[in-house]
Amino acid sequence: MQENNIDLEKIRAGVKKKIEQAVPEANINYCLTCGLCASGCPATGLDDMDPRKFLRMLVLGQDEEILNTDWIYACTMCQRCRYACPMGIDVGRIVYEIRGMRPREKRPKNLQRSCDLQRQNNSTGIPNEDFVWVVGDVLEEVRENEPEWKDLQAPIDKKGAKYYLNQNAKEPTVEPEEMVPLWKILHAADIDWTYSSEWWDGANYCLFTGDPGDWEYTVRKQAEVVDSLGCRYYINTE
Amino acid sequence: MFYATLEGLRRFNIQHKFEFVSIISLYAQWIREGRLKVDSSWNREGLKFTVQDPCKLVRQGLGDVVAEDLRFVVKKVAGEENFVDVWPRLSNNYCCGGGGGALQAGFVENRRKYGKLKFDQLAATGADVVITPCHNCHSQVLDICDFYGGRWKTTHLWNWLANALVMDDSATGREG
Amino acid sequence: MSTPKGSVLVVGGGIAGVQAALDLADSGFYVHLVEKSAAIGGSMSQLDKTFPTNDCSACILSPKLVECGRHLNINLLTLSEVLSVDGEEGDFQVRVRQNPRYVDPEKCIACGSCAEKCPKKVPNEFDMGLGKRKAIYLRYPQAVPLKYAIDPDHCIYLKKPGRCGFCEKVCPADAINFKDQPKEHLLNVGSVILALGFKPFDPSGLDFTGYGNLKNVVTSMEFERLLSPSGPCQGHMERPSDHQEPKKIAWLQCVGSRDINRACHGYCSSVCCMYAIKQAVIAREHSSSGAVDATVFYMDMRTHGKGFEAYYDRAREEGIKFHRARVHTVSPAENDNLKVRYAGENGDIREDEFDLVVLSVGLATDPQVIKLANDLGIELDSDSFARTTCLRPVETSRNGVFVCGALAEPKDIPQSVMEASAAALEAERILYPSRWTETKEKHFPKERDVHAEPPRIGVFVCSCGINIAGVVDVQAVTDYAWKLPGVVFAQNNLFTCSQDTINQMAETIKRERLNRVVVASCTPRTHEPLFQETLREAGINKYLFEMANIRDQDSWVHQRQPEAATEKAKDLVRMAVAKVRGDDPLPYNTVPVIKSAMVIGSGVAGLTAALSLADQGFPVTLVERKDRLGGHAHKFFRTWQGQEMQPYLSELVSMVEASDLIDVHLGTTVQDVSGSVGQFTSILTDGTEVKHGVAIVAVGAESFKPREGRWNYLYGKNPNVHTLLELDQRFIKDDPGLKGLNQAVFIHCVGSRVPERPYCSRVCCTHAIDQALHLKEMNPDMDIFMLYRDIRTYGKREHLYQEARAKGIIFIRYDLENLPRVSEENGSMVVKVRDPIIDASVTLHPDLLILASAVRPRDDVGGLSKLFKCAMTGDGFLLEAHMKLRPVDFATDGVYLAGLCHYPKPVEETIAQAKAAASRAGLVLSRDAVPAESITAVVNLQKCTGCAVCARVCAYHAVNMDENSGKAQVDTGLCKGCGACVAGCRSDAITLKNLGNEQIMAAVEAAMEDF
Amino acid sequence: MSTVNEKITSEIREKVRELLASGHVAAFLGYTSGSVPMVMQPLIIRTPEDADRLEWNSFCVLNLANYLPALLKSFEPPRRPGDPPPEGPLPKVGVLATGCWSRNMVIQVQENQVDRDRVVVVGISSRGMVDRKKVLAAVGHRDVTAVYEYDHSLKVSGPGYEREINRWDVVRDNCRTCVHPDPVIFDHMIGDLKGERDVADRFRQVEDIEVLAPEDRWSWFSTEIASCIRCYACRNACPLCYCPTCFVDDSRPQWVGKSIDKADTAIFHILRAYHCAGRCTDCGSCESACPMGIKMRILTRKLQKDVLELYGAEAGMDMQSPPPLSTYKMDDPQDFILTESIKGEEK
Amino acid sequence: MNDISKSKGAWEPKIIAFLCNWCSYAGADLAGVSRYQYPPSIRIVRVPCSGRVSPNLILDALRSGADGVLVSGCHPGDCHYISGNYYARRRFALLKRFLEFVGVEPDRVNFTWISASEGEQFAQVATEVTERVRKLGPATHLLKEF
Repeated sequence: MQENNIDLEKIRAGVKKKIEQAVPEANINYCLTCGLCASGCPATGLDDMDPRKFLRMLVLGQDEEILNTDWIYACTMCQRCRYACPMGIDVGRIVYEIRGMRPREKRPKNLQRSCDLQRQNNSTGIPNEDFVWVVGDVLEEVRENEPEWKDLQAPIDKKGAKYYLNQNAKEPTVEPEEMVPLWKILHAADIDWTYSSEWWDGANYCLFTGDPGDWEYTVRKQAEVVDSLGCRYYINTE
Repeated sequence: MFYATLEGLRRFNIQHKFEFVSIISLYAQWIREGRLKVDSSWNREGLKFTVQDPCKLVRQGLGDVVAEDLRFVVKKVAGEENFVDVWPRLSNNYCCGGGGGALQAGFVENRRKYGKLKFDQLAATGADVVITPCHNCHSQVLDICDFYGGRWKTTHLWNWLANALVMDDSATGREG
Repeated sequence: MSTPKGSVLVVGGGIAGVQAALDLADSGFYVHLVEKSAAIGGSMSQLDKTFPTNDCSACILSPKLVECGRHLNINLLTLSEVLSVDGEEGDFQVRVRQNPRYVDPEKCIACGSCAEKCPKKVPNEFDMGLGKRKAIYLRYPQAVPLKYAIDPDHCIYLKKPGRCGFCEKVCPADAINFKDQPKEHLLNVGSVILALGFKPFDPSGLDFTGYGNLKNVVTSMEFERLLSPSGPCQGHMERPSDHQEPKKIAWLQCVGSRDINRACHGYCSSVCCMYAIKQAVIAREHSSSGAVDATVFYMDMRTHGKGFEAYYDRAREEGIKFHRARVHTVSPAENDNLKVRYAGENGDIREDEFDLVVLSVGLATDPQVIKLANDLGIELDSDSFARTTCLRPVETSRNGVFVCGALAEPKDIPQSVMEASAAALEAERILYPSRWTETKEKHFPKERDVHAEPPRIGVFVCSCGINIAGVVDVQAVTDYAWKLPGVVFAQNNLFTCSQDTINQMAETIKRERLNRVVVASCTPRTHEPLFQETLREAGINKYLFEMANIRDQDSWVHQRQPEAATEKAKDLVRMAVAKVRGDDPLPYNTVPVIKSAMVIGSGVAGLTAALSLADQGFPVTLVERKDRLGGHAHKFFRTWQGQEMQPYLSELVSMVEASDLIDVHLGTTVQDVSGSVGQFTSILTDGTEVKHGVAIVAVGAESFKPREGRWNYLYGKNPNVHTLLELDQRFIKDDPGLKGLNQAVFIHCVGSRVPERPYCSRVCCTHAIDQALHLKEMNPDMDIFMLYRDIRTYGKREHLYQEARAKGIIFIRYDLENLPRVSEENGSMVVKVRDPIIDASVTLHPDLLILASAVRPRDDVGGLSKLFKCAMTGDGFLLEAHMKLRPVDFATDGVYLAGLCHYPKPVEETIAQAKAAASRAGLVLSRDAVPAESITAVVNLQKCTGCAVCARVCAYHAVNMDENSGKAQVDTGLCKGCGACVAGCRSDAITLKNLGNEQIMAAVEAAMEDF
Repeated sequence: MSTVNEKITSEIREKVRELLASGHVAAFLGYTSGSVPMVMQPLIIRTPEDADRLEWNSFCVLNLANYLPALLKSFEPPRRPGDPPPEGPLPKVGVLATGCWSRNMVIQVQENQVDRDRVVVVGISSRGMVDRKKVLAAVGHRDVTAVYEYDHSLKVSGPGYEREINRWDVVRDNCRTCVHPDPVIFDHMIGDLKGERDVADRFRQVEDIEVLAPEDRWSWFSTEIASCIRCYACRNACPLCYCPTCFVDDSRPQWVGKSIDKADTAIFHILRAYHCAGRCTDCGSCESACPMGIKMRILTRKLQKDVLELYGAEAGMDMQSPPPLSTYKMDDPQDFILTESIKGEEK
Repeated sequence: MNDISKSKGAWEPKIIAFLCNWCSYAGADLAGVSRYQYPPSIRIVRVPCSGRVSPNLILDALRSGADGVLVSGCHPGDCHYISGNYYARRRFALLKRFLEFVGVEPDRVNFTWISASEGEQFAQVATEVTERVRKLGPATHLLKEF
């Protein structure tokens, strides 16, 4: 193994400071290097990194390595480390911030693309009209083929519905029939619900690119839609 | 992803009038209230079920309560005796490895290595069916099952729930 | 203030409360001891063994509890709680509610028939719920008072009168009283001492530990019970799932401690590292094969107390594994085993499987105690411990109310005992004018004259739970004892020291008209006084007694040879019987007390001790080797809580100087000491002869100066390399040279925990971190690196460590194989150290290098220890009488110790220990006379030739030649009973009472008879 | 020309006569010849006239210190226990003392058996006393009817023979190896002080046994004491043995049995010798007194050697030095301590 | 009894140990507390101080049938009675040499210093002395034939 020598005339730790400014409760300094996170993290060992090492490098100002490691994409920001960390250090959050520090062009392409699409509407990029059409089409098919479900509903933009339901874009895009069981359940429970024809996607990849602006924008849009429909509950399906 | 909206609303202080809820909580609530009637008698073969606790919903979302709701629903649907739990579980469960954009980010080898823990954990249950109430989890669990040679079926909850529904007239509005 | 009350309320019957009660009751105050459970003993009574001596906890505690239970001046109020405390210092009105026991303690003989018949089984809280007890129960076998109690929450009769009631039917003593009612006591006391202890942290909320879900995950307190002979598996160490003996056990440290996330306890619980090691050591002993594989998972190993590091070293040598890793999750494995995944320091993931996982749970304050503290107006800190300060370590926020033990901070037993004595001292300081005003006196029955009687010997053979009976066939030994000449009674007991057995023994002595008693049990060193008092209570002289040590020197050392151990036990009993046959009744001698003290050393410890005694009206001679008072404290900047030392020290010094009762001798040391407790005569180097009743040794310690060798690190070579105290001196002077620094490096453990000085210096981690924080305050932009081996900021000091990290001070761990390297390059210092986490060499460029060097014992301690006949540890510190329960006493009566000459300790502990020493000294000074040796030399004038060998060899000048007869005579007041004269006498003309040649020979011959 | 001993005898008589005549002493303890050749008897005289009965020669083998305490006591009024000591000065007695006897007197003073102020010591530097048994051996154990002593030889005669023997050849072993012939305390000196004798191999006899294997030493010891009849003549002749109840006679406790059990006999000899440790001056009385010819002196000699080696002390050399077993030094040798020797080995 | 035990193949030595109360006896207790195991051949007689042990007692032990004797006190300087062990040291030094002189095997009679904190050392000493005596076989020289 190559001898790694760190010369600390003065610790800059710019990345750490930046995170601390953005997230005062990040508590990076609190790390006791106890290794709990490393032992509980499935990403430990990937790219020769683990959460503790990652924090340690931040603390010792190894900014270049931190900014360049792809381990930030091995970490799923699942926060299992934070769950049991005695100091409650949120590596997921720190990773989020560092993902955000990457220039867009250097972020994983597909991930960034999912977010970019999301910003426009939904993560798969299918047009809203297509979504509306697919729902109607599938519903019709069920009503026709399954007599016992002839009254099945899949309302869209139904103002005043009690429940708003979002929809992961995967189904309308690649396996539309997978939407049906849920409609049936809602129907069986006699639920007054609706989809929206805009910002209907249940997933949100902007959480993963590290860009708060994108994330905020997409959530805000969702919220506006739900409130404009006047629904009392926003059901997330996952 | 539950957390994306939940945390997004919170972190960016987005004003809203609705209440943000999980479909899993509602399933459990509706079953408890009798709005949904389910019957596990379909599972004569005794298919064993286990679950994946989605991080975004459980640990980062509503916590053990929703994870227990998930189990409640699965037990109702598949039969109490046909449920095998995992360890670690609930809020302490492992991430499947598909989250955080991992499925999109493209580091496939890392993603699968990451998922090995999840695979081992699920395989250890001997379950025939793994319920993944999240799309990311679903894709990842499906992939690692395939990649590492698992024998279970990876599915969403709704299929089984819909399948186990006991329909009566009042609930479905169905005729005769 | 008008004359204060002469009584004190002690709340809490654990070891701290018991110690405080005993100190007070023995020095002239009446004590009300309030305990909420049915018996005193507290957490210590639940422990199996105690570190670092591996003493059986119940065994060492039991005599104190019994003493407390029998003390004439302690009013024991069990099942009681304090409702309110009104009034003020010197005159408090206390309301206490005593809940009904439903068993008349006057009548209960603790025969156990009631519990045997009681149909209601409930989880036994004493066993942490692992075992069951009945609704009528004894808290534990050696409970004091040894009286049954009915648990009203579970008693069938009390829930529904008319049903059950079996206990009432079977009780032979008619002791059951279902109509028992709560009583309210109104007490008028001068002071209140809170010793409410702790509650073990409940890890149920920490799902990742598996506790509550995985059967074989237990807490450390549960494990104590699993180890304990009085526990749910009679000490056979079974794991819960299948009652099999675990072969592979893991301990997870810091569960509920040093965790601000899930446990919300940022503090360190201080004791868990040691108890985990102890449990690992004991588990190996307990196992039938002796081959328990034990692993401890820890963050920092905190073995910071006296003898702790050596204990840790030994545990490692014995093969106990230590992994520096906190474990995220405990997972189930086959056969209810447990899987533990952990990360090596370099990030390597390893997995291991265990039969049992023990969670080393921390100490926390019981919510009920929090409520009580609020009710009483006692301030608690953010961790819910009683708020005290370093300079007033046992004082609460309310005047006249003191605190000791774990209520103020998590701490170990000796520290709790010290504080208990210190709290007693504070009460005595207020109440001393009323000493002996509310106390009663003990009267023993007149002793039967047994001179003319042939020996009627009773032999009591103890099982000590399974401590003895697990190896020795105690029944065979008892049967054998019956056959020995002179023996008219023999009996086997489960715990001979339990109060019921003691009472029964007294009855047996009377009934059988025994005139000699032998107890075959543990060691006379701890239990002889207890049994001897029983003889007195039964109306015979206490010296008609012998013990056969069939535990410490038999069952415990021949664990795998039960037959040989049984034969040895018989031999030991036979020897004791042979010896006791020759025992005569002896007089109870006393020595008058000179009511003044000598305090040696005038550091904080000495000054505090001197003032504490002078405040109670006792004159003190204060001897200081240097030409000014104050000792090392002059060099000390501030406590870890931030109180500055210099103003405090000046205040202490001026109080001492102003005191009429303190006679200060500067530039003086003690040259010679003669006499003994009550009657010391010391010669000082200034020629003064001092007569004093007690002495307190508080001569401090030294800071190790790493001038040479391995730990030098440019010390003495570069002007910017300092020890901690040297940096403190710069702080005191507010040295402007400390401003504008760029980088500082601290190296911990310089000369501590190394082969030549294997102990931990206890204070340096906290001190260094506090200094780093101070530097950081002065220079916010400065980089500070702490190069450490284990951070040992025990107790609340952990917050300081956290604060330091929060402020960006960087901690890098090193070990002895990878020492930091310090060099000078172009006139500036360069420090290289390896960071084990990223496995990289880190190069630092400090302009200040601070060496947290060891606290080392002073070289002249040896001389002093010889003057006072005190022992020393291998490390060169003074050795107290008992590491656990007599932390400020020397084995030599009337001599006490305090401060750093005992072991390195921070100022708050020094102050507490000095006060404790003063309290212990008060036990002697408050009396006109103290008991003296009864086993003294006696001269046979017919045989004496007057040759005076005896007088020549007597170290106490107790033997001299009678001018008239020319023969030897013994001053029994001076004689200590050592027997040097006896061995020196060729004519067999001087002998020791009850230790004559004939008796020893009888024992020797008995040993050989049937070997 | 008279012999040295004749000169000494006449000087003794003169000095003693003077002491008694002046009333300086009430009695004098010396020697006179008995009816058997080579056996001198201690003699107490009380009048100046009896001075001429005193004699001095090479056969004064019994240590006069042994008789001194009783003689002193005989001048004290009878006392019961608890009675105060007699008032006023008590009579003094005079005594002859060679090197070893005087050293025994020092010990007697240290051990409160003799009041130095009541004793007038007339010192004689010893030339070494003759061992009767050696003389007998030299003449082949024939009857001896007369012995005439010259300065350096003895003329031994008996029925049908007369033989001259070199005196030094038959001097007792203890005297041959004695380095302190001069009295260490005296009030009057007969003849001159001779100074310390230079003796090579002082402890040769002891060393010869020390080099044997343990079993050979035991064999030597058990053989040597095998003939012991437990008559205690050795003990009775010893000025150090003055206990009212000797351990051999004690029944509570019974240290040794009264019979001639070999273990008991061994323990008797071991303890008797041990009781003399640090006190024995090697006066040879014990051996001289033994009717069975047991060489028990070598036992005390061994102890003497060890006390000297270990503690640099010799018994009774100095009134001020405490007896070696009643004192200690911090750094006394302790190689024999097992824990120390183990430590030593580790190093 | 002795003859029987000696005739057996598994002869076990019997050793009398005179231990001072303050150090060595406490050390022996500590051995127990620490569960250091040693052979069951030692019978401990508690005496106040090693200075209490006279040569008579040691001889008596041998006379009574002990195969070995151990006397143990506080380390020099640690005597609870100031100087008892110093006197004892002189007495024992002479006695040991003397007994060896008359043919008692050197390992029969042993002296040690063991402090109250030396539990392990006590067990070692007990083991060591037992082994040494075992090698010598039964003691007969000073054994009283009753």
